[in-house]
Amino acid sequence: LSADQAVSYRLKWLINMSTVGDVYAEAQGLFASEGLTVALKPGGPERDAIRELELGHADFGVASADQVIHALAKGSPVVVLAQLFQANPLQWIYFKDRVQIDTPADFKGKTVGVTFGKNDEIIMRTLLARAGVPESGVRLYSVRLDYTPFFSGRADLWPVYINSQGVEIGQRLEAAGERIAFFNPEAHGVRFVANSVVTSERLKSERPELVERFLRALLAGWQSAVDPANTETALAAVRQYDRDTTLEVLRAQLEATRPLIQSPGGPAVGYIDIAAWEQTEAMMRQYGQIDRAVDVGRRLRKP
Amino acid sequence: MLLECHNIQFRYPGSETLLFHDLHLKFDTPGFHALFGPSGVGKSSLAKIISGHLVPEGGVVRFNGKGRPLYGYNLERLPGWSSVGRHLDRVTPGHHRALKEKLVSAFDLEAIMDQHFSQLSLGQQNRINLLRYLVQDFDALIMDESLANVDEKTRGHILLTIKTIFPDVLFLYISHNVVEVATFCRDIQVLRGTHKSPRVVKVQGRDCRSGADVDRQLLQNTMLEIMNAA
Amino acid sequence: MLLECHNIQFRYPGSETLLFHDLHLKFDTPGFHALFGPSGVGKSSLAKIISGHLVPEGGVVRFNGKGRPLYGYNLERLPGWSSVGRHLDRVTPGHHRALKEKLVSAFDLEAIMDQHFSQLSLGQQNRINLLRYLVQDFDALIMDESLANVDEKTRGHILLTIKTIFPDVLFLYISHNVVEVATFCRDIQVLRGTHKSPRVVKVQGRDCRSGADVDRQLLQNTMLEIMNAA
Amino acid sequence: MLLRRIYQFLMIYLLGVLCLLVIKVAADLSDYVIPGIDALWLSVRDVGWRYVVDVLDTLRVAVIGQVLSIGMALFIGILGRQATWFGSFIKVAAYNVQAYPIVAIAPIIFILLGDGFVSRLLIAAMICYFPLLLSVVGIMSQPIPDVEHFYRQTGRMRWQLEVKIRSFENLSKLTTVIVGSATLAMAGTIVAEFIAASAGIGYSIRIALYQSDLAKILVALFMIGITLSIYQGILEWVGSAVKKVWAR
Amino acid sequence: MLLRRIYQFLMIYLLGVLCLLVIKVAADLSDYVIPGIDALWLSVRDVGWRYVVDVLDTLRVAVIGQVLSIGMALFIGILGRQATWFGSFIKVAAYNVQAYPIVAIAPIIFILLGDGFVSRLLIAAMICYFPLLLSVVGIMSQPIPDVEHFYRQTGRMRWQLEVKIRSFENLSKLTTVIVGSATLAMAGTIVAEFIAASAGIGYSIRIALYQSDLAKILVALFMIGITLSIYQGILEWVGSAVKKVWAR
Ligand SMILES: Nc1ncnc2c1ncn2[C@@H]1O[C@H](COP(=O)(O)OP(=O)(O)OP(=O)(O)O)[C@@H](O)[C@H]1O
Ligand SMILES: Nc1ncnc2c1ncn2[C@@H]1O[C@H](COP(=O)(O)OP(=O)(O)OP(=O)(O)O)[C@@H](O)[C@H]1O
Ligand SMILES: [Mg+2]
Ligand SMILES: [Mg+2]
Repeated sequence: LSADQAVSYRLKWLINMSTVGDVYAEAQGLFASEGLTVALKPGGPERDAIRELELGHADFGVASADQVIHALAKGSPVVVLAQLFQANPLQWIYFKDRVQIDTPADFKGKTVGVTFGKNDEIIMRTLLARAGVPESGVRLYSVRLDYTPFFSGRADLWPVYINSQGVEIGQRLEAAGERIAFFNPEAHGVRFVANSVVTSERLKSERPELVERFLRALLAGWQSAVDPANTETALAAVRQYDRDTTLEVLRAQLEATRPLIQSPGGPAVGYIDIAAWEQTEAMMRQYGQIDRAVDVGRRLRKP
Repeated sequence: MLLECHNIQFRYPGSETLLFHDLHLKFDTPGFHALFGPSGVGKSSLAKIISGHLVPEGGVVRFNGKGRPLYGYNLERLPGWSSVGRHLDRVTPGHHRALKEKLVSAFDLEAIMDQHFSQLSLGQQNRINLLRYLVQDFDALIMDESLANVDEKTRGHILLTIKTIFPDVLFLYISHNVVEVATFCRDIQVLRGTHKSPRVVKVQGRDCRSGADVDRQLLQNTMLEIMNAA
Repeated sequence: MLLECHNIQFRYPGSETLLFHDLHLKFDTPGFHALFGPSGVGKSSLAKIISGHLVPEGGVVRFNGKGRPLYGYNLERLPGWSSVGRHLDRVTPGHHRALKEKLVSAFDLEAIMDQHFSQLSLGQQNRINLLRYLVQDFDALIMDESLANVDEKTRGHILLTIKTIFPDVLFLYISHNVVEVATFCRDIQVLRGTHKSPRVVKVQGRDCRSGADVDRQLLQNTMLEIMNAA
Repeated sequence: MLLRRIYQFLMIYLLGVLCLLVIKVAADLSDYVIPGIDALWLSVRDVGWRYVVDVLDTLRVAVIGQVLSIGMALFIGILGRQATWFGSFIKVAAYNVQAYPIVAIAPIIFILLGDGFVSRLLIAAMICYFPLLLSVVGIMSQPIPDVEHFYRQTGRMRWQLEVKIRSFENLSKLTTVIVGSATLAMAGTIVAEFIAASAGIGYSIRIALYQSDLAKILVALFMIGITLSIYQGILEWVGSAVKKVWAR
Repeated sequence: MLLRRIYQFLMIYLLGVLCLLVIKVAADLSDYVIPGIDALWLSVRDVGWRYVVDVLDTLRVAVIGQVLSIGMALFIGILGRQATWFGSFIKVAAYNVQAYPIVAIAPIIFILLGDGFVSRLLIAAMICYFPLLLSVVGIMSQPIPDVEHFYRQTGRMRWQLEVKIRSFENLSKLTTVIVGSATLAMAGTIVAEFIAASAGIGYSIRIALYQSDLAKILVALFMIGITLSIYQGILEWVGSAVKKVWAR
């Protein structure tokens, strides 16, 4: 085998429990055993893996489905290699003592936090449309970085990532004696794909073996990371970067992450759910996020 | 004794040598007196000490009047946002309205009352600046080259007017014009170079009250006395 | 003809009346000349027109020398970041080094060369400011009250020095000291009030080259002539 | 003057876009990374008019914010101009507030003031006031002895007069800073909208950012720039008018 | 001076926290809206030391950023000081860049410059330079005729001399502004860290916000404030030393 191949991998967000498989693969030398040296680059609010792929700043990246579809609509040569989250971690948190939400119809008359322009807006609008709640039936509240409107009751529901913020804030609220619950859109048939691994079309066609090696190592990492047997190793790997979260919270976060990656009896880690992608595209199309069909199915890696 | 500098020690910060060393000086009566001496000898510095703008290392200034002597100098400026006439009105106490009018005309300033300070000639600036001090309630005023840029005729007229109107006030007039100082001032304290002793010599001026009463010969003598002292 | 003001029309922006109306004036020879007149009559304004700092509405200024006449005035300041000595060195062209030394000593400024400008007395500031003009290459210099705050003795000495060193340069001396102007200047252009006609009267000065050659009687006459003109 | 400002802005903007286009063509990038002319044009047609309305909305808040922050700067600058304990206290307070990234104190502001118009205005003003404050403190703490001497001696010096004298002597500096601070009022309002609002161009930019739509952002930048040029041109004109009235 | 700055900061900080606590008690808010004393103390123990390291890291970048932005401000201020076409062009450009919310141009900066140290530094400097620029333009465009007259007449006026004269005459204003701009350098760096999600206290604040942990934010604000007070104290001291050397 020749010397290690260097590749760079741009994550979508800062390293936390949502990147457990990525750091696991790195920490356990899975990349190395495929002959790869991977530069793991944390993402951030102003980072965009797809742009970096095109500019040649990164070889692989993580992007959400809406980013991928936006990029495709603008002609970006991006391809999807694997779908990391089988279930979208985005859910809405609420105080059980203040509101009672069982079905989307219960949103009627409520104030719901959404990030305008982001996928939670689309998901919420789809939910409402399907439940027959008119636009005027709910008040959409523009979400910002802090939770004050939710805490102070100005908004009844607030979007959170169930496996990271959801755990953390949930714990804090429970410690304060509040009873909380989460509303999960997927339970009501709205499936909007979340994080996926992407690369450029060129790399995929020119260096297929490199792509295969990378993907093999990465998925192996994720597979092991969510295996309860490796809990301590996985926690250690994340903790190395995420020093702001206590071990106890991390443990709970890992617990919450597992089912999003692989459900018992569900498909293999990294499985690309074509139907979900197509639904995602359809939703985005419907709400004017893209102005033409991109036929996203063609950009997904064939198993 | 009206004003006395007693044992004044002074040096500028950072300077090694004393500018004044045990300086004694006094003015016993009100009237129009002078502080005279070559450039750089310390007239302005002494004036600032008397008026309290500089604090001596040692010694005291005693003044038998209310507050401190006022100190006016020729580089002062009036604010620019309204005409000099309006500024003058602002700073004239009610009971000095008539005085102000009188002085404006004596100083030949009627024509420029509507102008702003920056639009005045140097001599006009000098005069308006001096004038606003004269309409205050004051017991002593130091005029540091306050009329340096005014022509001689106007200046003479101004000095005579001041002497007539304010017979009971102490003026310390700083000027480089020997003739003028000799003619109009009563006590002339001549400051001399740091190395000379005594540091101050007092010369009796002619203290003229009108243009008429100048005795040429006596004036000549006084001027000589001043020149010799300096 | 060396310097001529021809038909000058001038008014300050915003002012209604003309300050100069068809003003004629000329200096035929180099030497030490004067611009004289009561305060506010327009001496500084005319100087600024001659030196090109103010532009007249009509008329021309003709100057038979290189560039424009330099214009120095008594309120100028030297920058504060180094001593006046170093500033002087900076602005003295190499070939005028010796001249500079000579002038510093004639102006009695050796002692303050290490001080900063703001630490000087007024008269010292006047002198250093004038001095830096004199070490330039110039054909004409207007001295607008440049020595107003210097004592008479030093001033007389300075004027004589200048006259000796620069016999071929045109000086326009603006001062309120009649004796001095009458004594040292050659052509004295007396500017008179706006309403008077003619606006300018020329008086022949004594143009003394040393303290010795003053004829008391002639001087007296010249002074009278000037006073009558003004 | 105003016209010059506008065409100079157009030049700069075109230059910037051109530069991006050159990179796009040189590196053969898709519309997603750098939008092409046609994508830009589409965005203009799409959102151009809406953005105009948004920018005007933002401008309205910015103008109020600027007035507020001029007030704040003068107030604090005047209080803080002296080298006294209290002066330094005020300055330390004012400087510290500024050092905190607005996003970090935004939650506190929202807790304290609710999240209505007031909070947004305050955020805008807080971003805008600081440069003004610095200049005001600088100007207000430097005495003008030749003018002030008389008033001090005759016991006539009040703080109002002192402020008036120092403002007048530094009038051109003050106008420069006030005109320039319009920029910051605008930027401040946009940031406030970005953090918290659901209206204004800042809000529109946030949505465009979430959608990774650089074309819309470029359109927004254009609208902001042109509006600001006009606003500053007007301020400058007002400034010189004030100067004329006050100085004559 | 330095000590005074520090205890004045402490007073202000305590006042702020006290104010929050009063609201907490008065409105009976729970710990997740406004943390109590104990929660604060826990956070201090938890992250206190790490935040100190973070703040120092930020300070390091801020110092470089400030130097850079002083340079930028002087450069642009000097170019833009004249009322010429070019001067106004430079000013329009500089002002416009400022008007754009940094978050909107951050993506463009990252595209053009990559996401290294340079981008972050540039963002920090861009936030910091503007107030400096305003003051510099104001100061540089106001002539000092009594000093400049001689040099103009004798043909000795170079732009360097002009700049030197005007800086010197406005030295105290300039130091005020430079000392004050340290605040902005710090704020700028924090914002850069915030949006570029790199290291430093800005990054920590972002995470705390993400976790909705006000206690940590309060700790971070404390660290920022105290560091800044010290830094500004030092700058002020340097400033007065420079003044002494230059003026004597
Ligand atoms: N701020 C200062 N620092 C140091 N030395 C100073 C300062 N001000 C004045 N001096 C020096 O003190 C001496 C006296 O100055 P002062 O201004 O009192 O003189 P003066 O008699 O008023 O002279 P003039 O007639 O020229 O105004 C001078 O030699 C001057 O150089
Ligand atoms: N900037 C200006 N705007 C309007 N009027 C002015 C301006 N400058 C000077 N003047 C007026 O022009 C006239 C002449 O002024 P100038 O300064 O030339 O007089 P001067 O002869 O030099 O007087 P002095 O001996 O007092 O210096 C004065 O009446 C003055 O009020
Ligand atoms: Mg003096
Ligand atoms: Mg004059």
